[in-house]
Amino acid sequence: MAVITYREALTQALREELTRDENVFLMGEEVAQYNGAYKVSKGLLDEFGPMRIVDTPITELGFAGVGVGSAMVGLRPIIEFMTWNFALLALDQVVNAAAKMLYMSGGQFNMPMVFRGPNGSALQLSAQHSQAWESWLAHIPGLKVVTPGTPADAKGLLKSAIRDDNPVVFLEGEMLYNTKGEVSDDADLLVPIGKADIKREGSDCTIVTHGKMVLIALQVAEALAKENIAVEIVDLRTIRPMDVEAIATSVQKTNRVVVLEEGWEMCGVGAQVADFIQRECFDDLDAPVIRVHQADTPMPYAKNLERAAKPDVPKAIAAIKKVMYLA
Amino acid sequence: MAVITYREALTQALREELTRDENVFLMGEEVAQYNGAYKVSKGLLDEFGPMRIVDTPITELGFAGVGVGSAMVGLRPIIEFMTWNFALLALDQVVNAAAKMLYMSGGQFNMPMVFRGPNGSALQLSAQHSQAWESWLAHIPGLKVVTPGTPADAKGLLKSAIRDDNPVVFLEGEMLYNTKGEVSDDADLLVPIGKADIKREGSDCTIVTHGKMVLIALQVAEALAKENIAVEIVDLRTIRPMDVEAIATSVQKTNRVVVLEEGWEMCGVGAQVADFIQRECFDDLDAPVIRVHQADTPMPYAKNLERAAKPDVPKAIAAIKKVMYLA
Amino acid sequence: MGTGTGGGRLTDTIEREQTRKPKQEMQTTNEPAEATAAEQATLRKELLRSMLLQRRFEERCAEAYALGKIGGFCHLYIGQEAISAGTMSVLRPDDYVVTSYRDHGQAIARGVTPRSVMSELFGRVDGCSGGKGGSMHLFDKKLGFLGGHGIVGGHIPLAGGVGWAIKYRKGDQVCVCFFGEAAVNIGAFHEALNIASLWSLPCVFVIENNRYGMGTAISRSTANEDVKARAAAYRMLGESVDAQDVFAVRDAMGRAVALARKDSKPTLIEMRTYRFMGHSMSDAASGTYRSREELEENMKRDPIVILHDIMRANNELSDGEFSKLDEEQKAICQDAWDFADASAEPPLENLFTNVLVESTS
Amino acid sequence: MGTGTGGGRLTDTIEREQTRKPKQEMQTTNEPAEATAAEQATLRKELLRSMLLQRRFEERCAEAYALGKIGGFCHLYIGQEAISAGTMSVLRPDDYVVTSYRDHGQAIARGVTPRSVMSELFGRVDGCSGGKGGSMHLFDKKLGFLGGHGIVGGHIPLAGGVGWAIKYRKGDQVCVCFFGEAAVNIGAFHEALNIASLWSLPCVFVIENNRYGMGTAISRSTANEDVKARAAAYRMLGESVDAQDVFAVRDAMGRAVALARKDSKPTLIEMRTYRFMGHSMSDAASGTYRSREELEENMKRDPIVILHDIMRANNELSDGEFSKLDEEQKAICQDAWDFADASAEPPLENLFTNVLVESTS
Ligand SMILES: Cc1ncc(C[n+]2csc(CCOP(=O)(O)OP(=O)(O)O)c2C)c(N)n1
Ligand SMILES: Cc1ncc(C[n+]2csc(CCOP(=O)(O)OP(=O)(O)O)c2C)c(N)n1
Ligand SMILES: [Mg+2]
Ligand SMILES: [Mg+2]
Repeated sequence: MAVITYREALTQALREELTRDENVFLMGEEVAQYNGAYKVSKGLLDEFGPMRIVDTPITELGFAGVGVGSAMVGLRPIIEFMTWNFALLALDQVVNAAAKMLYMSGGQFNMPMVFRGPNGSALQLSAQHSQAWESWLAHIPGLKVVTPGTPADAKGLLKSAIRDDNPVVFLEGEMLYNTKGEVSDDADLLVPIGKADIKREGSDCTIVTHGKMVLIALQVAEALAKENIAVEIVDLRTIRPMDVEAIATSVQKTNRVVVLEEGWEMCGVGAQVADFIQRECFDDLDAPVIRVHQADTPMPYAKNLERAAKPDVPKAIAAIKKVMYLA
Repeated sequence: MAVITYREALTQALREELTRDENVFLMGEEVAQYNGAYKVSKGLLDEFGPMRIVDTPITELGFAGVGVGSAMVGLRPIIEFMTWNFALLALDQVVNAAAKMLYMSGGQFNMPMVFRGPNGSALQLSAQHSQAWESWLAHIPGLKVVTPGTPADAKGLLKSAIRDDNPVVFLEGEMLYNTKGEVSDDADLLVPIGKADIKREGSDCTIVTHGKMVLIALQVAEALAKENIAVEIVDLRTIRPMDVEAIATSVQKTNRVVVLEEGWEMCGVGAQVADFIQRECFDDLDAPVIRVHQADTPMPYAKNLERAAKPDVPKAIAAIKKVMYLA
Repeated sequence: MGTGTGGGRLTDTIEREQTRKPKQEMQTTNEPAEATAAEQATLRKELLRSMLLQRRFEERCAEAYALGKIGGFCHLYIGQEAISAGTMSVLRPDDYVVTSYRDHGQAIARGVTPRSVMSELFGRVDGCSGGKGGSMHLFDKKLGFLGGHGIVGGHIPLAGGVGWAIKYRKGDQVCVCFFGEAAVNIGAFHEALNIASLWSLPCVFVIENNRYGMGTAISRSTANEDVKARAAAYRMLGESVDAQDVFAVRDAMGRAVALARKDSKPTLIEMRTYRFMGHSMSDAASGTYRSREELEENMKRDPIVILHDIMRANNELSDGEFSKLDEEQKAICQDAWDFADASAEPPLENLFTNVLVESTS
Repeated sequence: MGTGTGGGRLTDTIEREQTRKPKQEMQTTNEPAEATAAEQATLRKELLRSMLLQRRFEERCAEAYALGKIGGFCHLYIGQEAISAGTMSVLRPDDYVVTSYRDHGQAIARGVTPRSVMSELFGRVDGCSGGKGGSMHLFDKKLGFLGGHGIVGGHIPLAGGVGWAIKYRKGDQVCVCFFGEAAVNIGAFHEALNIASLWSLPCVFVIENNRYGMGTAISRSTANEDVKARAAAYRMLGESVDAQDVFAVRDAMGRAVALARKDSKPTLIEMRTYRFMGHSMSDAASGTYRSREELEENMKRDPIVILHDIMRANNELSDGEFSKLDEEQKAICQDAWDFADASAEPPLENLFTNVLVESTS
């Protein structure tokens, strides 16, 4: 066990899986010579050469489709989107090709591939560079959607994603790359896709969250512990398939839920969580599920407006107090 | 009042608004010489000429962007997607340009435009031609999302959409074009965007639905009336902004809800409806909200599989009985 | 040369060219020089058989569609068969083919069995895509037939990916990608061709220029109809071919495939053809966006008739032999129909299979 | 001619060309023939002023970014100012301009006030986009400045739409669209150019070829670096310009704008330039993907220095006058900074404004 950054954890996962299986390659803008826009692929070009670490033109649709084609004949591409904001241009390949190919072909062509990159907002990047896509992608059967919030999950889930014979959407966080945590250096340690993780136990209220909001949830729990409120944190880790059982188990214990997510409200991940909860735990709830999410606006540039738009610790604390009828 | 088809209702709306405002034009694949792939623009080229009714190359991203650019300088484009399946290629223009322009520009450039075309599945068109996009689009602030289920709503809402100074996503139904209903020929009759409509009153259970599922809901209500179950149908008509008040009012009356939609479950419109209901009507519910939606698979081609995949009258009836604890 | 809307004129030009250059003299560059006349005759017969099978098969498709046995969208290839027949004749079994929704012809020419194609069209469990794909999504993995794709241009990058994989593994296969002329305007085409040329991928990009994208003549959709200028934009070789002549197809494809196989260089080839039917089953063959006259004029250049005429002129196929060949193909199609008809609907539990696989590497 | 990665060589070539063709002889086709020497001198001074203002402004941006007054992505234009200055000098007030995220230079050259641009960069309420857009999303409706867009290539179709609107209204304005050379590979470019040519729209598409898209040299992203071949693919006029020479820019843009205005014909122009700074504030100017040597070599061809030298040779600007002009621009930038610094943060309720408008037509 070593304490490393989320970025290093991803790099380790890439390096280990590139070493393990020569069908694996990484393709995207600036991944090779530039070492990655966010340096996730640092050093890999030198180590694996230009057929395994491949710089592309700025053509998200094109190189995503190249990934799909290569996966049809057995390679295992990892397609890096510089950010998921640009992946919007490539979603036809993700949704209509990668996600549907196995089905349309009656089971002949599976898609052993990963689409990855930072998702959601960073700091002051304004409207076109700050979108969280997990609810869109989770909508689509044929995909798996993974959102690690910690370095250990980042490594273990990326390794699982690369080994998965299905198309996996892997959503990282620009704001997470520098965060640190303990990560095993066991090259065989995987984190299973489809399993939530209880990041903290508690009996008073559950926070269901994922991705970069996990850190916020931990701070919330820490702060509320001082007020003797014991918050349990369910980190979904995988959005599709969603670990409904883990959610239900926690809700049955705490009877109160706040869903915390980075994206927008309408048809967001939190809506689906709330729907599952009201169906599966109808009699367990002492209060309606409350959601904390981005303000229902495009992301503004100005620092103060951006801060006001994003979900944060105070907003989550307020929600917990509301769901506990303390406010 | 005349009984006309949904298609004719749309054509009337287009004709009336093209006549009313010379800044309005219709652009898309096959809309002019071919009279529209589904004949919605029949006769309009002859009437308004090639600058108002414009055939485009097969370049969804390109012509959607042309629409956005023209709206920035004051025209009022109606962009027809032959089907919304192909609009996936253009979503960067819808989401990053049309929806965010007003905000990014600090209020300078509004987008008086409509993106329209058939959405969701028709018959045996299989995976790539059968997707219902409303939950994706509803996720995006800066858009309005409209889904008429009847000829009268089709006409009244399309006219409102064209007159609206915001970007409106208008989702039609290929299977609805031939359906008939009474439609006013009053050129000033608008249906307001953002208002749900009670398509049938009832006290035992509410169906919240929209778009082509409205017809299914009406059949369900008719069938269940024979069993003395009085179903109330809330036709959302607009998905964004959603008429939460109308939903809540109905739920407070019936205390039981089935949400019926064409699309997939995860993060679907129904998830959002269920979330609103559990929040707004927590103490009014006698049973969890149940959802009826497409099977969680890409759309299969085979007739029997396709039938099994789609929401239909028997599935909706079963859901109502379940929510009423009759099954 | 632009094809414009003046279909008649183009046809004339090509016919004149043909008169000048009789088919029996055509020697494709990739035939071994010592190919005997007998071998050439055998090849011609095989090409004729392939085209006839496609034609007869699709005639039955039209019939089955009218009877409601085939549903959804169904795009016939009738008139364009020389492209698939000529192309497949220069490919190896381990090469790859990827195409659009207008895919029956290529599938059958590539060797996907008429039984499994017809079963697919009927939505039956024995279909080449298990009944899940339908007309637009024919797949056959063992033949390297990678679909059958429904989004215009969406599959062009896939061909680049297959080319990339070939290069990655230092293989010498080739990936051939078919699409309509209207697809050249879409972004995916542009992005894929740039990548294929930049990375020197072993791909052949085949524009099946039947002069209409649905109801839109190429001149109304495409600023520059000259394919060579498009290829040049990517520093790629470009070529135009009279694709009603199966040997012209074979010749050009032979060269392009060889270039891809030996030098890993992509080519863009415009196959000038014409579709004899409507865009899909719901579109009239003529009367709206093209005249009956234009259609009839172009139907005179039926690729099957053209080849048949040559063989007749060569005295290498008697009328009796032709009839026999034709009847054999019809019988194969009848068998396919009967087989498909008898094939079961997919069991309902199949709705939920093939969404994901269970395995990991 | 491809620019390749051999920056040094290109620079040499251009410099030789310049030696052969002294600037004072350059007469742009759109100058009235009778333009006097004095008028020419005035014009030169105005172009110099514009470039200097952009330069000084962005130097302050770099400073403000280091101080944390500007956040997010910030892409400087330093080195490319001749393109904006030359272009804006041939536009009318009622023309339109649309550009990418690297938009400070164009905004200022178009006349967006340094105060409102700096306030925008500082995220203040007096910013030209109300503080909501930031560096990448500068807008000014009254100047026809249509942004400031962040998705590579995403704004190119918008220019087509503006061109369409002009034609629709039978206007004689022009829409100029700027983008980087790396954007030519993306689908949006291709779709937009085809449409613009097909429909004869009054647009000028300006490739600012600074030879790198982020860290990728054009030769590593683009199969054919020759812009003329690209234009030909759309049957459009194409041209390459030494864009460190503001008069070469002005000349080419003058002709393209005239063609658009009079004949409603689009042009694709490659402006060969170089960016003197890193891609954005987080990218080193040299040392990773380009050498210090290459950078320095290219910085010798500073568009401001080039014009200044000519004016000095012409004896039309004394050193004192130059200093005065420069100081004036610096003062404007200081004023912009002070203004921005004093401008208030947007009130919090603004978070929820401008999502939708209330009005209908
Ligand atoms: C992106 C996209 N837009 C629109 C369509 C609808 N569509 C299907 S085929 C077609 C015409 C394509 O013409 P062409 O590429 O020439 O091929 P052809 O049908 O003539 O073989 C259109 C518009 C589609 N499938 N995909
Ligand atoms: C579609 C898309 N992909 C990736 C990016 C990230 N990105 C921003 S600028 C840029 C380089 C663009 O280079 P070029 O077009 O040459 O313009 P320059 O920055 O040199 O002015 C990239 C990759 C983006 N903004 N949009
Ligand atoms: Mg065609
Ligand atoms: Mg550049």
